[in-house]
Amino acid sequence: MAKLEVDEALVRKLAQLLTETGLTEIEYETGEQRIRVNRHAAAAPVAAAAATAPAAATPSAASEGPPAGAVTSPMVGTCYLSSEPGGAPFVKVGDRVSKGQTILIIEAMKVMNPIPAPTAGTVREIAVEDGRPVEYGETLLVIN
Amino acid sequence: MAKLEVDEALVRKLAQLLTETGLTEIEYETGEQRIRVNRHAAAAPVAAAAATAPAAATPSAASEGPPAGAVTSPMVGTCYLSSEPGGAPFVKVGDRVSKGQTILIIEAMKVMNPIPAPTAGTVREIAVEDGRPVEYGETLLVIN
Amino acid sequence: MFEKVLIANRGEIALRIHRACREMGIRTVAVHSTADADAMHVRLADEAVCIGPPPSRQSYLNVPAILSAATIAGADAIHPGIGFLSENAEFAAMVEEHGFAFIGPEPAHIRLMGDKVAAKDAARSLGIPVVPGSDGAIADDVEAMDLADRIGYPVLVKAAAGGGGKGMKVAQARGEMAEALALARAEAKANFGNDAVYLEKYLSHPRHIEIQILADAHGNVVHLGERDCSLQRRHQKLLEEAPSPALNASQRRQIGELATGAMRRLGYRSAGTIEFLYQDGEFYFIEMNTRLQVEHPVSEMITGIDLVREQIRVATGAPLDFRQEDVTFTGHAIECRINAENPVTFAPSPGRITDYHAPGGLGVRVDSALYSGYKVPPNYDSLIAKLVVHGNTRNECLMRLRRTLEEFVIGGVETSIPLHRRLVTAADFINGDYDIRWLEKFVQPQS
Amino acid sequence: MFEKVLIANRGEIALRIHRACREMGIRTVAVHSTADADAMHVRLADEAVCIGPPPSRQSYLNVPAILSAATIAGADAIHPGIGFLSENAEFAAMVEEHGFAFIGPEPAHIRLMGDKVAAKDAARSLGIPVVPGSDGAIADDVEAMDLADRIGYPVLVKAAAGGGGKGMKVAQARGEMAEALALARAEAKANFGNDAVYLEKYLSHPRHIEIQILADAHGNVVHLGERDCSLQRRHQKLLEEAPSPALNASQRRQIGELATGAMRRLGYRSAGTIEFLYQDGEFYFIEMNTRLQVEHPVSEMITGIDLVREQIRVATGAPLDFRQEDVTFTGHAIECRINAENPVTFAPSPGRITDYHAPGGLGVRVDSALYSGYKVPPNYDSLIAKLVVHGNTRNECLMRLRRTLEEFVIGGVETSIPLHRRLVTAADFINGDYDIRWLEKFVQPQS
Repeated sequence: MAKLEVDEALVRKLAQLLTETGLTEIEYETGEQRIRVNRHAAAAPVAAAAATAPAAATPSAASEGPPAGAVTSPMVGTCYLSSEPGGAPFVKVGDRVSKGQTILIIEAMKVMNPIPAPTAGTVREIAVEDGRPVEYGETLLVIN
Repeated sequence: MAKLEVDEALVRKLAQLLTETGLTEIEYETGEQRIRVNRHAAAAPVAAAAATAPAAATPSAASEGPPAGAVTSPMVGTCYLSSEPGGAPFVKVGDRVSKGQTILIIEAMKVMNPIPAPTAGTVREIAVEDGRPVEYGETLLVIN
Repeated sequence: MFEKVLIANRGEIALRIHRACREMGIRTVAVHSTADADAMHVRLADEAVCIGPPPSRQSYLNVPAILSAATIAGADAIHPGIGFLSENAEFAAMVEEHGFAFIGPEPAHIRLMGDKVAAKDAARSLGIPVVPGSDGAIADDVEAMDLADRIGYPVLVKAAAGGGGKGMKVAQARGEMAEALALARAEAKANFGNDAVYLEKYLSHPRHIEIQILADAHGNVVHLGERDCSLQRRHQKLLEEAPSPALNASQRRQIGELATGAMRRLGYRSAGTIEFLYQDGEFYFIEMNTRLQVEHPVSEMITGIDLVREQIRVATGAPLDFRQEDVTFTGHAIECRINAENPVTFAPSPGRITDYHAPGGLGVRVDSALYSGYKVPPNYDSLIAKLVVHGNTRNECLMRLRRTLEEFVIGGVETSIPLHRRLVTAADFINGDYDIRWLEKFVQPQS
Repeated sequence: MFEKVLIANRGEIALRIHRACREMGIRTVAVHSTADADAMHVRLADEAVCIGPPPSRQSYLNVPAILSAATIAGADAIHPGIGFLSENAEFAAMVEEHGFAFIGPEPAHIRLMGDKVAAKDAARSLGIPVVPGSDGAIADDVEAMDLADRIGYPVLVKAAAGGGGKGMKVAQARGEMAEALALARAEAKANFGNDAVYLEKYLSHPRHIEIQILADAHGNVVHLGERDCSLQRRHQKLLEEAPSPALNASQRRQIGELATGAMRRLGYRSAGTIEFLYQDGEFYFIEMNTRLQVEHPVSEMITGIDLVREQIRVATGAPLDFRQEDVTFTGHAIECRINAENPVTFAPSPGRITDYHAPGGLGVRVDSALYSGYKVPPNYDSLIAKLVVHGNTRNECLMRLRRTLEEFVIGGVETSIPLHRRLVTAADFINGDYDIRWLEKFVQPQS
């Protein structure tokens, strides 16, 4: 296996966040990377960054609800923000969208699935990047 | 191994005691018998009356302190309330005792060890029976 | 060797597969429903992908989602585990079409053994004994009686269109045949509108004995002996042991050679299990499972062979690195399936695990994805732990099993542990004297 | 067979003995200090007797209290475990005088091996090789050089009254002898007021290899092969493995036969371990432990023999029911000693266990008396768990060990798990290339 590289600055930043917010744990996962910092038990087990042993009764981020107005992914796949590579994005932050308007595309098993806006509103945030994989239930963007 | 006989009435009685007193656990041990009732976890494991599996964070009775004025056994052995079989007991409930007066005898390794009263006072309770084994730390009698 | 394996399953078997991968230096991808975001295999895997909501159809049975997850994670191979898509020939084919290795048999063999009639025909043509009987509906009483004489009494008259025990009659001797045929036909007519019946040898007290097969893509086939899975309730196995208390070494070798010969002729690859009914020294084919079985650990415990590792190895195209003569059988192993259910009513009992403490020590193996604080979701199978115990003799194994059942603590949900504690003190079980109907009687509430 | 055994110990080894008893149908009596009222073996035992306050001297070393407890509980036999009274010949003798069986060797053999000088003499007379050297103080330089020529360089000049490394000098060749002798004599004089020195062969890179012995009261002696316990820090073993990466089958048989022959001549009974330094193909006796060892599970894992069960059986007077040729060695086993201590500073870390989750699966054994909510008392040894892993090969065993160390969760106290995780990825360890000094360097803080 490849040599593990640890982003020290990121660890320090999250450690400070724990202090500032009074949280006991922060877990963060993107693509193949996952980091979990915890100030709960003195000897919290961390075998490797990617192989975190189960800690009792600490629900991961995935089990918490998405923010209000979030549009979540209805499937696993690859997310595209425009209809062709390099093309104009379907929506940008600040755009007004109408209900049913295509806001992005998710490719799954070589099929392009247009994702419609569930409600009319203003795009407050785009939570995904073009060409990046998305999981089921992952927040794609926020409209309100 | 001998067949296990469960005293159902005793179990019911302890169960009721739990309810009345608001306790979560009662453990009771005399000689070779031990019973533990627990209303903490829904599925508290009881393999056999005498082989209670460890339940998380439920301290047994042994780790709680003895009552005020209790004289506890300084050794393991067999307890005798009189100096000879059938003889008059050293003390009875209600007796006044003076400090240093022998209150009972504990036989350990064929040696008779007189146990003196640690303080002067009145015998409120005799917690052991003549000829019965006692553990270290077990309450022998209560003086105040 | 594979770099990265996607585990298309959940629970203890997903953890089992993860463990085998880790021990081979293979990275793992867990896929999970939203209900399993906190599952142990998800936490331990190198990567995790949420593939859908709790219902299995939308997650663990969702083929496009699983294949998309494999694509975006860049997996080389997919292990289907047990249940879910593990015996779905179309899934296996799609996995291969999408360029992933399927850790299991060829789709054609999954398909063949998934069709009960075709499987029985295949078994017969491969030389595996099946329950003797009429090949189809019988024409008349004379044909029926002649056939019954040949296969031997007792025989079972069964409605051809039947099911659920309706239109089924046993004839103990020739004299009972006319009545059995008449009654079965009448019930068949009344229940299914069709009075066609067929004959089968009736097994009054069979055991369920199955042979573990392991085969590579180069024609090498070995067996790891048998498992006795007769302790069943409503066709759900509760406790399995190996070797069977009913077989001796020569019977073991005989049925093992028969099974490996048949699989060699079939060209089978990967792990598989041939299930038999066994009575009075004879084996009768029931079905073949073209996947890992829940009870595979008992075979691992007596042979020292890691079945999941071997599944993965042969899926890479590697040949088995041992032959039948290298497989040795040591001691005795028993597995208890511990379910989250009431041990008397068998009502499911999902919920949060308040205490979890597995037994340890010599000869003890626990396969479980539970941990203190884990919430057993209500959406899936109730199997939460497998307690597997090994001993040098069956008696040592039984004593160890009793000891470990005393030590096992699972709080917060009801479990089958109390039933297992009762079972291991039952004289018939201790004597190995049980058949496939024994447990149903044992679990019946005492009146 | 005994009806009831008193376990005169605590912690994981008390639980280990309890388990063996339960599996033999023997009732158990736990004795414990007030600090251990909630210990797992106390909770699981058939009976428990509190024998004193936390200090060991007043409880686990309190002979009258333990014998009184055995009397009032009506025990047949006492198992002393490891440490505490297990190598106290007077205790063993008193146990027998009071009419209980002592589950261990004869008191005379405990006494003999407890005296380091007598033990070395006994070993020599039993034909066990010892480190060659002068039998006592050497008279002059000429005698010293003649002797050094005979035993071979390098040699160690040691203060006869010495200790703690003072008055110790190594001479690599004859030319260095005069200076080494002079310096050692001067240091000896300065430190101990006595300039007598003696000579010993110097071992620059020895391994610690020990042979597990099992003997009955009828002259039957077998060995269960060796354990390599070279990974030590301040004479505390951290990880043990069997077989040793340094021995081959013929060396194993040779030292095994030598050890069993010696024990047969001695008339030894019960389990015992002969410890050697091993270098360049030669074994040198260090000492014999007349008791069970912490690392006994690795021998159990490769032989399938339950050492505690056998100790109990031979204590009843039963003969061993297997011979040397019945002992087979299968695969490889490694034990990690998990201590409640800081993995860098080695400062003890007692306290309440907030989370406890032991790894499971194939080939994994955990011997631990921990549970969630248990409080590790500050009064005793810091060993809290033993992770023992078996694999068909050393490499498989190492991969499994790495996997299980990832899964092991002990929260609330600091443990040596992070050190073990680091150790299993160290190239020297993976290659089996280590001696008794290797670990000291490995654990030194990187500068």
